[in-house]
Amino acid sequence: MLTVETTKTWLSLFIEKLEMNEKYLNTLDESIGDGDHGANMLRGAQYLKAKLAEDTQSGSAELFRMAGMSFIQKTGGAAGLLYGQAFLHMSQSLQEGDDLLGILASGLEGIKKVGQAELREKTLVDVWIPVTEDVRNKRLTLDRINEHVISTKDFKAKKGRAAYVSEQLNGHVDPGAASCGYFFEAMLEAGVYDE
Amino acid sequence: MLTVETTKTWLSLFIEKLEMNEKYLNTLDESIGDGDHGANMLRGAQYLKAKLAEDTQSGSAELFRMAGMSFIQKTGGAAGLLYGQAFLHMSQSLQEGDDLLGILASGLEGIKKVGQAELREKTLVDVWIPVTEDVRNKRLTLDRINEHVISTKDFKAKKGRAAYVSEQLNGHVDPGAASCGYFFEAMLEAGVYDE
Amino acid sequence: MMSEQYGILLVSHVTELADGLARLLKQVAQDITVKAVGGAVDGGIGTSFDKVMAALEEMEEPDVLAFYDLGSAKMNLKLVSEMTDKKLIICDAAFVEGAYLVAVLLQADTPFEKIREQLQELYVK
Amino acid sequence: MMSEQYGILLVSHVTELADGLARLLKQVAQDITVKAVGGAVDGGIGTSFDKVMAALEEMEEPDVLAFYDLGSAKMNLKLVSEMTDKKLIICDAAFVEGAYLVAVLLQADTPFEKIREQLQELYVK
Ligand SMILES: Nc1ncnc2c1ncn2[C@@H]1O[C@H](COP(=O)(O)OP(=O)(O)O)[C@@H](O)[C@H]1O
Ligand SMILES: Nc1ncnc2c1ncn2[C@@H]1O[C@H](COP(=O)(O)OP(=O)(O)O)[C@@H](O)[C@H]1O
Ligand SMILES: [Mg+2]
Ligand SMILES: [Mg+2]
Ligand SMILES: [Mg+2]
Ligand SMILES: [Mg+2]
Repeated sequence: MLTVETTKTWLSLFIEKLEMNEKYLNTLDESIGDGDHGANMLRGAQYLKAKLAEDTQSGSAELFRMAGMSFIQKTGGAAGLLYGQAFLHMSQSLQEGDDLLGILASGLEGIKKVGQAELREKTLVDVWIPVTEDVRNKRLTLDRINEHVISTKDFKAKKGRAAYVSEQLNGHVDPGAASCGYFFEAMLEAGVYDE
Repeated sequence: MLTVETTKTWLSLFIEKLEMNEKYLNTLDESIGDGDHGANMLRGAQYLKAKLAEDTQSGSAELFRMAGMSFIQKTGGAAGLLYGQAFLHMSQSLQEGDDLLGILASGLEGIKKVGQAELREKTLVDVWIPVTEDVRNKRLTLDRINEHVISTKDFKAKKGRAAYVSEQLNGHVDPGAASCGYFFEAMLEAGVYDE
Repeated sequence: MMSEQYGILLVSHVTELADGLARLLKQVAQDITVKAVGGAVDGGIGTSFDKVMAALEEMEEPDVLAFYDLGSAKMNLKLVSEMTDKKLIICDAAFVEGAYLVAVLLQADTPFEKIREQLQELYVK
Repeated sequence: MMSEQYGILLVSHVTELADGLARLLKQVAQDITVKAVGGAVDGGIGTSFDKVMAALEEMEEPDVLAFYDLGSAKMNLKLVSEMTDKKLIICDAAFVEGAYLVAVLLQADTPFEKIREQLQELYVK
């Protein structure tokens, strides 16, 4: 269930995974981009962590607004802006009383508005969209999240740096897709999602 | 007649005219460009002047080579490169024993190769081409040179900065055309050209 | 006067690139506001939402034509455009060539529609 | 190795612009030689034949792809190309976007023909 508690856990687990996998995300970004995705995400994550530590009274919507501004202001790079925008839209959606599915759909809208990526263009959208579908169909599992992340290996990049050498990129997981996998693993582990 | 003496006089008179008209050329360039044509040309001219002062034994071809390198290396800006390239080609042509008409035609070739301007594009080519024609038809006068310079008022620029606002530039003489006028006035006055 | 309505904002991943381009533009557009912003928060290669937002807010002109080098600079501009009262016109034109064209044309008091038309030919993104 | 055959030369009217662009390129093309040259002899806005010639001659690669900001920078390149033994490929592509594309592709060992093909889409001059 989505409560203040589980929202906080969701964001904290996401932060933890980003901390643990900074190097790995950098490495993924090295093959297809400029090698900074892990470092970028860590910056946003640590700023948010400090904010969460101080916070005692925010509701879920406020927590996501906080996350949104943290990632927008501190991450640097494309993905940080997209996550930030997603979080802001999710915050808005929470305020309007939407359920998890509604919130994820709003987040996706934010991402698409700023990044204009479509499915199969080797971005975090390739995880966000099918995960949202799995939530709709009540069949989301850790395994399925992982499959969605791995599916990006076969796609050709059309956005960002990777687009330039897209033909040479088959076989590599997209770094943004990988970090997005962590976000949804954190969501599952936090108990936000319940069939 | 084209001799070492008249060549030196030609170049010296050109230098003198550039010195005397620096401000005017800048002003012309202010209306259609970045206002530096006079200053640019002066730099090349003064460098060449010093070289000529030292020189006692160069032939005509060598003098034009010297002029070419001076304008290419010291002028800065589009026109200096074009004059420089023209002078280098004229030097080559002199070495091959061409007459004045041949030399001017070679210079034009050099200008076109580097600048790719056609007639009526509001550049120094609009003076160089008709002057060459006048030499061919043995009817070059100071008045005709002046007419060619003034004719650029009505053309729309297609090259360089001026091209961006070409419609707004009718009524202005092209600065490169004006300096080119000085070059051919100097040629007449030096006695290089004789009907 | 055009120059009081329109300003130019340059967003690059590298500070010197934005600054250098601004210098080039100012030479041919003395009366136009050209604001350059570049680099990540720490000055490294990247972009910063805060820097872009601050640069835009410092401009006095209500309408701002924005140029950028790479995609994530554009994303910053899009985010900023949602949060500002100004009219931000994000131009997908060649960074240097597009901004230069607009600078020259604004300086020459060219009507906006004509600028838009000419700029179209430099769209490469 | 591509990187030993091809280098990138950037010519701008402003030193910082060329240098800043080189910095952007090096981040995604660590193994490619990127040489930046900009400004007039006195460091002001402009171009210098001598500087361009010297920069080119300092490069070890026999083939050099050259990008420029404005027309008179191109003229310098044309003059230089007549006086050098190197193969100078002057690219009429968008300055920043074109050079960035080529840097990324060279770094990824893309065949020259493919690079030329992709670059064609960024021709704006
Ligand atoms: N337009 C876009 N839409 C969606 N996702 C994008 C877009 N551009 C980039 N991304 C995502 O961002 C990731 C790269 O982020 P990051 O390395 O942090 O930023 P940068 O590319 O600016 O260095 C990519 O792996 C991809 O998933
Ligand atoms: N491509 C070209 N072909 C012929 N002449 C040109 C060309 N581009 C510019 N010019 C000439 O150069 C003159 C401007 O020279 P100058 O002001 O010294 O250089 P810049 O334009 O680089 O500041 C123009 O008035 C025009 O006559
Ligand atoms: Mg990256
Ligand atoms: Mg980056
Ligand atoms: Mg000028
Ligand atoms: Mg100039």
